[in-house]
Parts: sequence; structure tokens; C-alpha cells
Amino acid sequence: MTASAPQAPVISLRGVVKQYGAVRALDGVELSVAPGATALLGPNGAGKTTMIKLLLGLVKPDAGEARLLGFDPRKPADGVELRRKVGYMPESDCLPPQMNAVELVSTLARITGLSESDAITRAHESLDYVGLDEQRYRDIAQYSTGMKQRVKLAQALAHDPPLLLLDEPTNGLDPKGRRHMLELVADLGHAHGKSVLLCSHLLPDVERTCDHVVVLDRGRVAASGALLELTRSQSRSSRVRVAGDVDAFAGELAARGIACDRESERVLRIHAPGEDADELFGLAGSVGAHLEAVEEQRSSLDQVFLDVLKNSREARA
Amino acid sequence: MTAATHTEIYRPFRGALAPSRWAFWPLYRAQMAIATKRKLPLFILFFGPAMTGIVVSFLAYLSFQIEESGSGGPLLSGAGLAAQFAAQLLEVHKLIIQAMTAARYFAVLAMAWYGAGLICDDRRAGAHLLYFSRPLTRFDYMLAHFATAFTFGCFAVLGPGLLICTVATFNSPNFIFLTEKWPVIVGTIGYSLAFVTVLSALILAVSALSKRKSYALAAVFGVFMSTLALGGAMAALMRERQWRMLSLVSHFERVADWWIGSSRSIFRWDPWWSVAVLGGLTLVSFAIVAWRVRRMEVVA
Amino acid sequence: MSGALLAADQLGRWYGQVVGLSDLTLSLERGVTGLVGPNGAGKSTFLKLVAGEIRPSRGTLEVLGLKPFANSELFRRAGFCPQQEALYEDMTGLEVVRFLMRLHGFGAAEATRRANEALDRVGLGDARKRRVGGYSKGMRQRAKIAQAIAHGPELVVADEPFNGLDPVGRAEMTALFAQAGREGMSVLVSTHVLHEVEALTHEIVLFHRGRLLAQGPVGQVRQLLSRHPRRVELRAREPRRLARALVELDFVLSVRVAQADGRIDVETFELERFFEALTRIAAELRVGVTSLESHDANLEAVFDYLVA
Amino acid sequence: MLNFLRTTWLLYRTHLVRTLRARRMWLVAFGVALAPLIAWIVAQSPRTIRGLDVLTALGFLLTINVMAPLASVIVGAAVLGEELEDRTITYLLTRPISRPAILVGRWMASATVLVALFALSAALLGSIAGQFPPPSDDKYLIPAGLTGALVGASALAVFTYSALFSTLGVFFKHPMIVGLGYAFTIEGFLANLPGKNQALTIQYYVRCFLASQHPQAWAGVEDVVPREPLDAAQSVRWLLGIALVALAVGALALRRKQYELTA
Repeated sequence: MTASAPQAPVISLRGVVKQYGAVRALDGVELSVAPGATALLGPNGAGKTTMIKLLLGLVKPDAGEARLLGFDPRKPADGVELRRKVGYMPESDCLPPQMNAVELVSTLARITGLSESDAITRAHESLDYVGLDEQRYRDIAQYSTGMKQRVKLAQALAHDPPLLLLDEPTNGLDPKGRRHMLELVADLGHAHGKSVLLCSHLLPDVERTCDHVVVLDRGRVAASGALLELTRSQSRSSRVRVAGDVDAFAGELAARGIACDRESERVLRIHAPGEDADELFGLAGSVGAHLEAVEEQRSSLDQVFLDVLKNSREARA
Repeated sequence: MTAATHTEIYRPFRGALAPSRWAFWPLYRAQMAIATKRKLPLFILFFGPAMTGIVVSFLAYLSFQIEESGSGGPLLSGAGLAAQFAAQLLEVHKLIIQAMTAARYFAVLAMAWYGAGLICDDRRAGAHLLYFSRPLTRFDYMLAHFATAFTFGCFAVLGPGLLICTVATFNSPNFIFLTEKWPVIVGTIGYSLAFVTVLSALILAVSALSKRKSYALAAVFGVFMSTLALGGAMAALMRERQWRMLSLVSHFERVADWWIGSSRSIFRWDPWWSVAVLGGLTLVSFAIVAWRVRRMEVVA
Repeated sequence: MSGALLAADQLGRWYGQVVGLSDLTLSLERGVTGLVGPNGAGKSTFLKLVAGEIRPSRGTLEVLGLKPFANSELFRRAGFCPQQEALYEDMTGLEVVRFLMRLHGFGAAEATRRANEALDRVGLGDARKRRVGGYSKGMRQRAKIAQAIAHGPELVVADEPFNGLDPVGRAEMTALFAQAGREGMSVLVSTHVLHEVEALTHEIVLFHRGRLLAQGPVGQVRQLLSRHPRRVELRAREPRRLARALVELDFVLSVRVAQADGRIDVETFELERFFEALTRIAAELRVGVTSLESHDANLEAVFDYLVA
Repeated sequence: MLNFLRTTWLLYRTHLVRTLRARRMWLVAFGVALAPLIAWIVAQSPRTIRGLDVLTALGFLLTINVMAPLASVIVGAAVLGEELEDRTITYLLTRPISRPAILVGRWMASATVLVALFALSAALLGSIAGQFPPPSDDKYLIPAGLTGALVGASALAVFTYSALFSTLGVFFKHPMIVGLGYAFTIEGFLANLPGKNQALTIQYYVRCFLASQHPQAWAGVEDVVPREPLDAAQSVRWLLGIALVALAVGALALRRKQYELTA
């Protein structure tokens, strides 16, 4: 992602607090989200849903300043106008079972302000985009989880909003459905200039679709930044699977003074100094072995997520 | 389908996004579409009102025919004729009152069935998340649901009433039914609209309070049957009709007698009392609905 | 108890015209097994048949040697964690598990002990004293797993137990099932988030359109697919030079160079010979190979081929 | 057989606690308290009112005719119907227990609560009615056993109604709606028709039980006394018979019933 000129942030929150009785759902959130695809991560109950409701203008912050696409969710007029510019895909079930997909998406589009004919055409266009073919005329009660998730995305797209709030879009989907959904999200986030705020627990999904990551924990921003920076590991090491005489290869490495530890019978983790693995290939060849896999070891987002949570809690303890 | 193919399919929307003044209208249309999808309940619940309308219209038609066929007797003089017209008009008037009483019972059934699930089913399905994440104010949301219940009420009550009045008007010789009995027609329409408004508000409030449609139905039946029984029991006990005021149904009958019926009515109390009670009930119901919808908008 | 954990013979079940399971012949041994398949492939129907909630429309099924439908003997020796979230909302977590344990015939004290022990194991701390109505999705899932293992069954059947859990919860539950497996308890887990199954077990059963598509360790399932070429993904500083060299190898089917990030996708029928050749070429040409991955080992690739 | 009894006792205890804690109990409690409350209010009024009328009018028109079926529908539907709708039934169906015990155990809990509440309400009503000034003409004296009869009738009514509505839960997805349909349209219509088809309703047998013991006391309230009432013993046998048959049918069906709770 070439760093384009820093545009105005899509979402900016300063010192936002939201209290539900004794529970502080949002505890002084400082956040600025640039256009493009951003992931909002956090364990259950970290305040993600509250933040989404705040961004939709459904919930008023107790303190602090919130700006979404230039609107202030606190002002009622802005609140209504704001919701015309946002597509929200809820995490929980939210589809009325007796309606069919076309009825639902066109009705919701009309409520947002499209004319009757625009609403119908947009409904069909969105449903085509999410790949819901002729089932769109059957009642939603008979839909599988996958089809429901697609209708949820379609209704968020119908009025072509510049900002999409997607809450766990791949929840309950099988691999095929999940990959299709991720392709849509990645495509929306990058090819059409839409900004996407994606909440998800499935970190592999986030890695495939988002450029920036914000980690929320107990109502506070524990970490935020570009995905690549966050996951660049400190020491460069690579995981290698070897076929043939593994011990000889390990011996060769040790002779060269290259530190390596044995992860499993045929997998070694090597802290090679060099930029690439050519030297390793050479070494393997020399002892009659060959390499079957070479993986540059970046700490996966799971690891980052767990570490960030750990030290954010230690910091607080 | 790799991502590349998606770029062409997604077409940005070039149309204008009009500021939606009538945001309640599409929601109302959608609710009506859902309700009328299943034809069986529609038939069962509206068979009664339809029959009431047709049968009573036929009776009204018959009562005017007797005059033309004449009983073979000498041509009645002017006064005799006028007396006969008056008798027929009174006859039709009584028919309308009976029709309205029957229609009321069917209306409660139909509106309870279609109205009870309106708000609680939205909450159970989670659909309010979709509605309130759009520029839909709480008032629009309530208005859409109110209009749905109101529509079914009109079909059950206003429908038969209007049918009977029209048939009576066209069959009465040179429209004397219209010229002389127009207060009855106006009264029928007024009463039907008032009755349906109060009932819609009550049912919406019950729907907003209950968790499931079945509980809402039980509550609506409960309110009607228990107040009816209470009124009846107290009246029998105290041997005074005044105590009928405890029953909701009696208030509706009192207003019906006052607007449509003849002046003397089996109920003694001043009709304004009933109007006050029903009006108050409607306001309280709207307040409950507004309060619950407010909570729905915020809580997931 | 020896013998197969579970044996199905031409098992079929449908709801009206909707086919849940069309013709399944399968036998599972003890241990941890992953049940994988797209939405609507028949996993939930199969698990309901195993749990004895519904009867087969056709064919036979035996679990632990017993006919499952409403079979108390089976329910004593097996625990079930259903897919839906509903639980007794007005009771607390502890009350729910203790009540269900009483139904197993345990005395009051024993039931409480088992309930607490199971709730500790799933990590539902002091939330067990709170009403289930207020539980988050993750906590509900833990309570459901607790009621399935509290009576120490031989077999635990769980339908999508990781749904809605965050990575921390997911890792803990995977560890719990793996530990149960090590303690000799057979575990049958259905899920379609593939990287969870990989962490949990190698033994998978693949469902598709109500039929058994493949069964066995992931690698072995992969072998079955000789008709699909193997895909290898390479990254190098000079992708073009490396690609030119690879194309000349006669056992390489196709080479695709993705310009943006210097990625090369290679398809070949003989993986072994390709790796040997690659080691030699990389050492000679010094094109700066940074990563080498063959998509075959991980489950998603296997799943793709089978289900595509 | 031992498993059946043990499970029934267990489910009885758990459901009893849950029923008392449930929010719907407020609705039922209000319905039950209405008659004695009104009687107490009427007692304050200066007018001379006969205790007999208070007992018969409120006892029958309010409690037996409306509150008994309504409360039974609300509580009865929760025995099984609600658990099916929430799909928590799977937790019971996969336990080593006898399935009929689920229906019987839970119905007993509901019946216990209903019978206790309604008997209490009738007794309370009887005692309040007793305190009214004695009527001038002793034809209107409250006969000795009348309160007892009302207590018996209320208890029998909810006993039978709850059995019927609980069993509906085994067969219908929405037992509440079916129950309401039966209670207020079928019973409301048939029970008040002259002629034989009254016998199709539970209300008829309850009225026979009431009217057969003190016919003259019920003269004041219209359509209580059916044309040829059965005597008290016969109507009790009918009511208990209906309840047991309903439960037996439900219990047997539950053994083989498959609940396809597809998502």
C-alpha cells in the first residue's frame, strides 16, 4: 500500500468515555482511523460493539469528542445524516424471517432515501455483487448462515455508503463462503475507495483484508498502526522443512555458526543473518538433502494480539 | 471467483439520496407485505367482517324493497308514505348498530393477530438493528407499525360499515338515507376510525412490552376478557349499570351508541367519560411504545 | 471398551424434501476427530443422529455399539454440545450444569462438585454465579462445553464449539479438547474454521452435500487427490530468472509470475523431484529466494480441491 | 419405573423454582388477586350488598370463567412449548432420563402453583364475602359449603386446563396461541350454547361441579347452571379423567417424538 497523502481521518475519537452503570464500556478512547481497510480487534467485551453504536450516532458519549466523516454523532441532525453515509453489518442475527432478500434490501434502501425505482435496482445490484442468485426471492427463514451473511452485507451496500462498519462478517461461514466474503471486503476496501472498519475475531481474515489494525481492550486502545509494522518481527528468522539427511544439514549449519533450533523431526527454525535463503539451499544441496518449505517468520497477528493484550493488562495492573 | 472479477460487478450508485421525509412509508409497505403473505389467516380472520358487511347490506337492501313491491293495498297517502320511510330508515339504522357490534369482535381478533407480533417480533429477529442504523427516527418506526395495525382494523370495521351505508344510500328512494340519516353515516365512519385508533395503540403497547407474540396475544385477550368479566361481575353485584365502566368493551359500546345509535342507550353514564377513558388509554399506550422503542434503539 | 467408536451404514436423513444426509457409510475409531464440511453439508444432521435426538430415515447408525435414538445408556456415556446458543437464561451457569448432572443420577453434593470441576476446566470463573442471560457468546460456549464433559463421558460430541470465541478463548478450548483426547476421551468436533481443526487433530472426516467425501489424516486425504496437480508458491528477489529456469523442468506443468510482490506459483505432479531440482537451482542461480510454501499440507487447500 | 419417579421429582422441583421466579408469574398473580381485591373494595362501599352475590359473581364470572383458563394457558405453555421455541429441549432429550417424566414433572410443578394460588384466592374471596352484613331474607344466606365448592372448582379448573395446555406443548410449536384459541373462542362460544355440545368444554364440567352442590346459590348469576348438570362426583371424575388422558397422550407421544430443531 503506497502511503498516499495523509487524507482527513474517516473516524477520529478524542478522550471518548461511555459508561453503562458501573461498567465503563469506553474509557478515554484516543483513535484516528484513516481511509481504507482498518480492523478493530479486541477480546469479547472490550467495547467494540459500543464503539460501533457510538459511530452510528445511536449512543451518545458521556465525554470526549467524536467525528465520523466530518459529522458529530452527538448532534441529532448530524446523527441522522451520518447514518445515510454509513453501511452497518451487524454481528448478531438481524434479518426479519418472513421477508425475502429483495424486499428487505429495497425497503432498507428506500428508508435511507433512495427512490422506489433506485431502491429496487440497487437491491438487485448489491445482491448480484454478494453473489445471492435466485434464492433472493425465497424467505430469509429458509436461508443458510452463508446466505444470511451475504444479505447482511448487501443491505449495507445498497445505498453505496463511503464508510462500512462490518461486525464479524465471516462469522459462521464455511471456508468457501468465508473466502468469498473476504474477497468482497478486500475488494470494497481497496478497489472502490470505500473505508471499511472490520471487527473480527478471526485474525487470518484480518490479515487478508486490512491494512491498519486497532486493538481495543477493556474500553481503551491497546495498540494501533499499519498491519505490516505491527507484525514485523524483531529478529528475522525462518522456519524450514527439510527432506533427506536432516542431522547432516543441522550439523552443517552449526559448523557455519548459524543458530538453529529443532521445532520438530523435519522442521528447523533458523536465525539466518542473510536477506534470503539461497545460502540454506546451497547447504542442503551439499549434504544431499533438499528443502520443502521456507517460511519467513513474521510474528502472526495471533501472537501480536496476545502480546498486546498481555502488556496492556500488565501496564494497567 | 477471484477478487479481480468483482471490480466490474460493483457499480457505484449515481442516483441522488433524497432526504427521506416519509421514511415510515417503505417500512409500512414492507410490514403489510409480510402480513398478507400467508393467505389462510387472512381468510379466516376477515371472513367474519366480510360476511357481516354482505349480510347486513343485503338486509338493508331488502328493507327498502318492501316499499316498492307494496302490499297491494291502496296507494299510501303522503303522510303514510313518510311514516313508512321513517320506519325503514330506523330499521336500517338498527342494522348498522348490530353490524358495528359484530364487526368489533372480529376486529379485535384480526388486529390482535396482526398487531401483537409487530414490535416484539422485530426485537426477537433483531431487525431493529437494521432499521435504526438508518436515518429512521423513532417516530417513523412507530408510525409505520401503527399504520399496519390501523389498516387491518379499518378493513375489519370501517369496511363493513361503509359497504352497508353505501348500499343503503343507493337503495333508499332518491337517496333519502343520505339526506336524512347522514349523521349516522358520519357517526359510523367516525366511530370506526376512533375504535381502530384506540385498539391499534393498545395492541402496539402490549406488543412493545412482551417478549414474544404469543405472550402479546395472551395479554390482549387477557385485558379484554378480564375487564369485560370485571365490569359484568360488578354490575351484577352492585345492581347498577355504572360499574360497566370498568370494562373496556362497554366504553366502546357507549361511544358507538352515542355517535351512531339512538339517544337512549342501555348505559347511563355520560359518554364523555368513555371518550376520556379511551383517550387516556391511547395516550398511555403511545407513551409505553415510545419508551420501549427508545430502549430498542440504543440497546443491541 | 473395544470396537469402533461409531459405525454408520448407508445412513440417510431428510426433512421433507430437504436432504440432511443422503447416504453415509462411515466408521470412526476412538480419539479426536474433526468433522469438516461446508454449510449445509449434513454435519449438524449427522451430529443430531449421533446424539440420538432424531431417528435415521434410512440405514443404520451405532454409537459405542448402541442405537442412539433416546438411548439412556448412550446418554450416560456421551456428552453433547449443541450448536445453538440457547441455554436456560434465568438460571446461573452453575445451576444449569448442576441440574443437568442431577439428571445423570448424581447426588446433590456430587453434582455440585462435578459442575464446579467442569466449570473450572472451561475457565468460567466467578461468572458461574451470574445468570446465563447476561453471558457473552464466549461464556455461553464455555458453559455448554462444561455441561457436555461434567459427567466424565467416554465420548464428547461438539457442534461448532468455537463459534464466536475470540482467539484467546479459541486457543483455550482447543487445548481443553486436546487434553480430553489425551485423557482417553473420544472427541468429535464439527467446525468449518479450518485452522482450528488443524491445531486440534490430524484425523478428519470430510462431508459434502450429505455424503462422506474423505476420511483420514490430512496428508493422506491429500494423497487421494492424484488428479489435482500440487501447487507451490515461491517468492524471490528476481522472480523472472527463477521462473525461466523452472519452466525448463519437464515435470513442471505451469509457472505463473505475479508481478506485484514477486510471487511465483508453480503446478507440478511430482512434488518430490521439484523440491530437489529447486534446491539445486536456487543454490546455483542465487536469485534470492525468500519463501517457499506448498499449499498442500494445510487443510484449506485440501478442502478447496475436494469441495470446489 | 424408578428412573421415571426420580426424574419427575427432580424436574418438578427445578421447574417449581423457575416458575415462581419467572416474570410471567406477576401476570398470573395479578389475575388471581383480582377477585378478592375487588371483593374487599366492594366491602368498603356503604351500599348494602349481599355476601352471596359477591362470592358468586366474582367467583364465577371473574375467576372461573376468565382467570382460570388464562393463567393455565400462560403457565402451561411454559411447560414444554417455550423450551421448544428456545431449543433448550436438546439438553433434556440427551440425558439418561425417561422422556415422559419431562412433561409430567413440569406439569406437576405448574399445577401445584396454579392450584395453590387459585384455591387461596377462592378461600380469601369466601372469607371476605362472609364478613358482609347478613341479608334480611335468609334465602340469601351463604350456604355453609359454598366457599369450599368454589375452592374445589377453581382448583379442578386450573388442574385440568394446565394438563391440557401443557400437552399442547408436545404437539404444537405455538401452544399458547392454540390454547388461547381453545379457551376464548371455542370454549367462549360452545360453553354458552344450550344443548349437548357444551360437554366438549372443560368449563361445562366445572360449572356442573359448582351448580350441583348449591344450585339455588348460583341462580343469581346467569348461564352458570347448565340445563341438566352432572352431579359433583361425576364432574370431578370427568375433570380428572380429561387431565390424565391429556397427560398420558402427551407423555407417550414425547417418547417417540423427534424435534427437528433445524436452525
